[in-house]
Amino acid sequence: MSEAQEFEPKIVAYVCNWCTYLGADLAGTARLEYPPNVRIIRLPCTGRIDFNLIIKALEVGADGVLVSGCHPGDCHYTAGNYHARRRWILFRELLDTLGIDLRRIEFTWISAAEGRKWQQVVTEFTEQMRKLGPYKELYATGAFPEVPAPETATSGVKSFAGESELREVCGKLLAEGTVKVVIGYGARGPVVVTRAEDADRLVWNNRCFSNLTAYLKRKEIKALGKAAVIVKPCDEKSLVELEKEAQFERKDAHVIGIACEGVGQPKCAHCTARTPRFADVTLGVAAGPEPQSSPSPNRFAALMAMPPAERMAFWTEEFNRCVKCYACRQVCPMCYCERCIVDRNRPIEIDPAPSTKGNFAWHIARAFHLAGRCVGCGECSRACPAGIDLALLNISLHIAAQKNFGYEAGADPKTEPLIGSYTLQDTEAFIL
Amino acid sequence: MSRIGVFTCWCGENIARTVDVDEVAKRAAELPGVRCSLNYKYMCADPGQAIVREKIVSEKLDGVVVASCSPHMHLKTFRKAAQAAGLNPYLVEMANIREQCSWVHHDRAQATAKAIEIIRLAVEKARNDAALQPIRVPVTRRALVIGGGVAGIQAALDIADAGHEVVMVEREPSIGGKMAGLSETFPTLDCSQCILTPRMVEVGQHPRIKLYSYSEVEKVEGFVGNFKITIRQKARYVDISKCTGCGECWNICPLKRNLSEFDYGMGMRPAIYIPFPQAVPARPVIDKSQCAKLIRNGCGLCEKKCKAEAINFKDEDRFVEEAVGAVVVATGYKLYSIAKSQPKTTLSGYGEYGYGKYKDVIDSLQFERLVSASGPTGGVLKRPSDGAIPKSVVFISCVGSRDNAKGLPYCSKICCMYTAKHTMLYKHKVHDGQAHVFYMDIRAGGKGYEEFVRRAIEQDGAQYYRGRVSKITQEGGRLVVRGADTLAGMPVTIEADMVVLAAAMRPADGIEELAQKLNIGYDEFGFLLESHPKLRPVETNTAGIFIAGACHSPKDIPEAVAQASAAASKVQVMLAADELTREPEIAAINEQTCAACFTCVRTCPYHAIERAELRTPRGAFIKNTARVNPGLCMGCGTCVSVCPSKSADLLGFTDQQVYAEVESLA
Amino acid sequence: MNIGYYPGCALHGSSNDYEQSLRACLSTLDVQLDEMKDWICCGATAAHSLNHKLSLALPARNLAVAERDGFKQLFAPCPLCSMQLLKAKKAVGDERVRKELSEIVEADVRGESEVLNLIQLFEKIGVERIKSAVKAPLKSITAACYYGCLLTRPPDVVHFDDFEQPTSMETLVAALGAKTVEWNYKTECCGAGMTMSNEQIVLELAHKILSNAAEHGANCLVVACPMCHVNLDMKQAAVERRFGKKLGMVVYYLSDLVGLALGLSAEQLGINRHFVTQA
Amino acid sequence: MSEIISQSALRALAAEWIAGGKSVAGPARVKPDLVLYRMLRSGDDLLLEGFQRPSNSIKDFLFPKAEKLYGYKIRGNSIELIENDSPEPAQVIIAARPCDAAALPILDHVFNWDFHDEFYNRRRAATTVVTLACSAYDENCFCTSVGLDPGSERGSDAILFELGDGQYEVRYVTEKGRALFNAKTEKSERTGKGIAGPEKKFDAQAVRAFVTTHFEDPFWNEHALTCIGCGTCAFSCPACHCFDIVDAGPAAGNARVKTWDSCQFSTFTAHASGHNPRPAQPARQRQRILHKFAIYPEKFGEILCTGCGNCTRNCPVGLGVLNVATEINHG
Repeated sequence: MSEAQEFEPKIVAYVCNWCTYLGADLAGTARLEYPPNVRIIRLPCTGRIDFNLIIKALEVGADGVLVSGCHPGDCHYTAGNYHARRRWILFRELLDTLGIDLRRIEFTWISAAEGRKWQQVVTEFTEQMRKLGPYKELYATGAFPEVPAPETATSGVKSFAGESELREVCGKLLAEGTVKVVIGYGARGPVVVTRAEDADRLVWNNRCFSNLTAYLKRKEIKALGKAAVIVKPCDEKSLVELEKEAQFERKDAHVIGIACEGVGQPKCAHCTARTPRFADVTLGVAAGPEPQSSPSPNRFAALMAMPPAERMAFWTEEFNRCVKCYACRQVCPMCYCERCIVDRNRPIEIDPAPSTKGNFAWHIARAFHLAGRCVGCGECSRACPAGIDLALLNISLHIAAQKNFGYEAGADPKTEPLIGSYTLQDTEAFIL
Repeated sequence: MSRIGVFTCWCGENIARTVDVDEVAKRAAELPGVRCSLNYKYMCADPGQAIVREKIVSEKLDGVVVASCSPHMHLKTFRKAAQAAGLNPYLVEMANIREQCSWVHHDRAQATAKAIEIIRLAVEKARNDAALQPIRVPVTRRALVIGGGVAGIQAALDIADAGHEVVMVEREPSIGGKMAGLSETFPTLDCSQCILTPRMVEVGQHPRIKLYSYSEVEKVEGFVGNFKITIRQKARYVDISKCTGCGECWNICPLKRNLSEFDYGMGMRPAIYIPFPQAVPARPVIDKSQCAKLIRNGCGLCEKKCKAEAINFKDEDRFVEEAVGAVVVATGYKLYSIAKSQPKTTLSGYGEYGYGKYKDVIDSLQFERLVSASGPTGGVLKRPSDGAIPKSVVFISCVGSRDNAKGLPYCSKICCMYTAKHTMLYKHKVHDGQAHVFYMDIRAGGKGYEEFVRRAIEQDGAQYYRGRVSKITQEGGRLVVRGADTLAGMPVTIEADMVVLAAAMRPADGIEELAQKLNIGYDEFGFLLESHPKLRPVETNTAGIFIAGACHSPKDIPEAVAQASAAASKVQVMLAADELTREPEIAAINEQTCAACFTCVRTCPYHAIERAELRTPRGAFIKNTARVNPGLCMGCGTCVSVCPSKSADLLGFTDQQVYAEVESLA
Repeated sequence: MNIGYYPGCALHGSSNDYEQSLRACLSTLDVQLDEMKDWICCGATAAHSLNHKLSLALPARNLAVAERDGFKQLFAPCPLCSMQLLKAKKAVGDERVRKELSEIVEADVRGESEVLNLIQLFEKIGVERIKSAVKAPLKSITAACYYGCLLTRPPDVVHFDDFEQPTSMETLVAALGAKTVEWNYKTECCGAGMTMSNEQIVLELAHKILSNAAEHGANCLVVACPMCHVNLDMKQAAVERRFGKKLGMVVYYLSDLVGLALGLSAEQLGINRHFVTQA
Repeated sequence: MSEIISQSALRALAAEWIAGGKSVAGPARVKPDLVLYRMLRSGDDLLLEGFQRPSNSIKDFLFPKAEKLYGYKIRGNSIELIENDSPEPAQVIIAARPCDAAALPILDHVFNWDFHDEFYNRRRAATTVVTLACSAYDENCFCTSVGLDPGSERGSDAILFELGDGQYEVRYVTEKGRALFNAKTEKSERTGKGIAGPEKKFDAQAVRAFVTTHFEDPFWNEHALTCIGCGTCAFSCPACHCFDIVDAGPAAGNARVKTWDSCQFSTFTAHASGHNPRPAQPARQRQRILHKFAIYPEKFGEILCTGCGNCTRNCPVGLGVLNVATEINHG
């Protein structure tokens, strides 16, 4: 028999207990035969189906993954499927960016009365997987497709307007005791200033890369008392999302916003926020008019123009360089978990070793945890010693959040955060 | 978990025909953690269960996997059996090798191989099961009934008679609801107040019913078994503990010309009043918008006259808290208003019938008052404009109901019946009067209903026209009703002295706000959502909250009372024990690692997760955390998949178990 | 301000008094009517009884011509015309129908110009502005405002006032200092075109309208439609003969009352050309 | 007499090694502004021109970031171990920087002072290191401050000195080095010489004196608070050798894997009880300097740092040994 006949696709199906599982039972009572390749894993609700379960299924060699639950409106728990749908829409866009073959992951609504639909979905899906053959392209290496690298315009140190004013303001704040500590930029990198006379260690120039809001989560800095934090307009957006997630209260910090003339990072080429909007104090003078739209960088378009298998090869190559130093996690203001998902060992959801699978799973988890939360400060890409273009993953989800839900992280303090809310009209073209 | 027993069932030959059960039992024995593996013809039958119980003891099993039918069929059966043998029931899992294997895969080799794989998944899950104890939630063995209509009264009496304390909250000065205002009730034409007032008195005097009249539910906190209800007692300006109900005050009150709400504007009442003679409690209320003393510090005659010194003009709204274990919502209905703009909705009234401009075009409840013996006209039917006795009355059905243009597509179910009743009452009161009824379809499905309508037509001569009324105009002091008679195929014009509109039933005002306070669902018309139309018609999706009467959907008195008793029985089941046990397969949050982002709090469909603080035993603050309320959590697990730090987990479907299952496929 | 003007067949023909009244009244409010060139019949109620597409094509062509000549707004004093134009405007919302009509009328129909009836025109001028311009408040007038059947119907095409109990004319008439009455036949049909083919029906309907108005204390009627004026004014004598009772109900055009309140004389407004000129 | 080799000959030789089945590692330009040591795909892949210190180190090829110790299979109730005794292919590291090669003796000591790490030793024996002396340096280099220089031969088997016109002098340090080039060089009079190297940035002894006596000094809170606790410095450092052992689970073939660990991670010193002796970054930064300039020297007599500057070069927040040590000296 040719290789295709012998190949029996392995299919994992995550189904909700109240609708699709009963639908499958109904197919049984009605004796509706279908191929035996599917392995059903029963969960109380589609809301319980965690995105990493789909990746784990691929890791253990599944050729196809089925995710199915109650039709919108039928959920036994009223809203589990609405939450799931919103996450599936976003997660699918991330998978596509990574070059994962979307034909191998099927999302469907199957009610307890649709035994026939279960039979039909499983039969057709198995047939399609048999035609596609084993998922060889997953983590394939050998090809080295080119995606234009992000350009950084590094030049000599150039001070910006507002530097002296900044030192004055911070010195006064410390002297008067309005704040106990100023988190700012120093000659070689961020500095934490607690004495008024040290205020002149603060600088404001085109090398002030860090997103200083990442320091607000640190216990040892909170212990110093009320802090003033210096934010570029792009970093400031992180405070909006942090406030929505109860990590930061406006009254706990004195936000000093500084108009920015660009720090030469890739994000600066399409910067959409030259002047701060939420700061308590605003210093400096923005250079040039506030640009209107933020065209996604051409390298994202170049990546998405490639066929999925080539994108997969590109990401496998990029992730293979990851050493799991977690700099991308530690610089990110939105990564404030005491114990990160990778530090959990019962169960080991993400392989802690910097192996191909472990790196892929880690970067998927990190990117997806930032869906609708990453404000595009670009620090993860800059901090990565292996030069992985992590910003591309965040841009993919940034566009997905905008395109599907009109949501932009850090734009509006009043809107509900993207994850954890849903609307009845969330688009679902791809769900059968 | 290394001592698991795998019990493969033949299910007669439902499984054995296509799955080689011996091969399965043999291969299952080799699975990691499996201690013993056997197969039997009928595992769910007594002998089968006996084998499981025996093996649990003899092999000291700490986990059981029954490979047979769907967990929806017999998971409970085998968990009970295991419990009987001393094994924690939540260490039992099922491998569905019938509906999802033997019945759908006919190739014996493939079916057998798949059955083994299904069992492997179940064993992996069982190996990572944890012994769980049912959640014990203390129950306050008291119930709250919101609404004092016939449904509320019935529910309160049933619960109180079962020995539980009941708190009843009624918004109006007296209980009785809409039924108290009716004249006679179909199909028996027995006097509404004669059958209702004794039950009202029973409520008033029942030792275990605490009645808060002229009060509203302000706030609802807590969860099933442990609700804390804040009740707003509206300022009555009369101290009901002192007042004896002698009536001196409302007789002396000079301001008699106020429209009576109870009579729907058909009669008048003084500024200090009881809504109707048989009111329970028979204690008056002062309407602060009409009382001269309260408006401009004049009059005050009632205070001087009251020997019991019960009048207190400085009265204010007071708030009271009541702890209850269950809530029955019986807030009843109101009629669709034909006025131009409907309060707080996009519904538009009936311009064709003059938007309520013509005095003699009234709705069905107003007609009930006019024909009621205790009504404003003492039971003599006098039309509102000039008090004349109407010789020709037109009754129009489906006003607002079954009318998409007006926004209420549903049928209000009882109008056909009370319209027939109205024609009978009219005939009995005005022998030479002629009733005309415009209807679309007659809906008389209840016991004795059809016969009742036939009697109204054949014996009492009501003239029924199958057709709608296009317009009512006032010409020469008479109302000209233009309609159609589709059976005769021609238009009909009737000159009538009075027109009665059978307006649609809508839920009482403020139902949305109350539903939001109780966190229960309501449909686009405001009717409360039952948990399941057929299986759980009187429960809602929030544990411990039940519904009865017209607030759920339009219904007549027999149905409302039946539903009230049903809700009461559900409450009695809940309050039977001082503890409520709930399935322990609910969420649990690791409060050390929780990052307190509260995404789970926003996501939980049941508001079962709250913001909390982790403190040392001596109370020192450690960190913020999310905390699951075991009383409210229904175990959907949505919080588990949105939790970035993986601190939330779902007992019974923990990450450890689910990942073990999928990783066993490696 | 000047405004596109679509007279329709009646205004030049049998109801020229209405046009005279309009021109006189509007010019005092310095509103110029620029009549559309090359307008054709709007089809009125007759067209769609013959052929639905015809009843769309006729007004569609008028819309195309108006767009070609740059009329952003089109005042159609006769409700039959305004309803037809609005019906065509709504129909071209469907791309398929728009293409088809454009082929028939051999011009691109986009249906962008705004269509106004007389009351809407006065509202655009501003009820407050008219009120302040009143020189002779109409103290002796107790008017029954008669809308007829097409000014407010069909509701999903014309979107004007409340189609069962309209009140916009009452507001305007009250602003002129006159009194108005609550009566029942505001939106009942006057028989319209039946005036030719079956006069008896018109007499019966007109009788109901006129006597109901009188019964509710009105001493005159106000209309904003040439067809209604014909059936209620010209036929009033026949109604009186048929039902043997004296009515003497003066039937004003709305522009007549506005004109009178602005100080114009009956002759200037053409009121003298009506059949019933005093109570 | 000296031996020289042209750049093209060197590339040809590398290609020959690759064709010969050796795994050849060397610096390559991965992205416009990123140079890393990696397995070379061809001779041309080898980056020789200009000076850009790779931001990783050659430790990747001797003490890899993830090394499978052994696998296991679960059979019924028993577990079967699968040894990882796959033979190590011969390996050549070409054009390594002296500060990289100088770290190898340090790793040799660590992996053999009481427990002989056979995996490491096997790989080390199969490896030949050819160093390229530096002809330039950047602001982060400080090999001279820790007793090394751009031409240091320490740890390498052979060393190349740039002669400027695309020619390199080859000096053999060990027999293995000589055998590698097996007469692919030409005789010549010309000899290259390492440049002087950057002036001393700090006094290592003074740093050692400070850290051993200022354990509780506010200096650490002052200057190390901005450390974000990532593993970049440890993982890009040629000398850092801490490792963790993790179970990779069934999806990765049930392997027990040795991976790099960093003293900057909170999990590095977290106790099962939840207590953490070094709860915050200042303590962890202090520990890194203490280990490199005091604890390791006290035990092995040499500084645990070769001055490559990678920790400061890669640190997202501008710390690293160079900046902290200079701060200690001038503070």
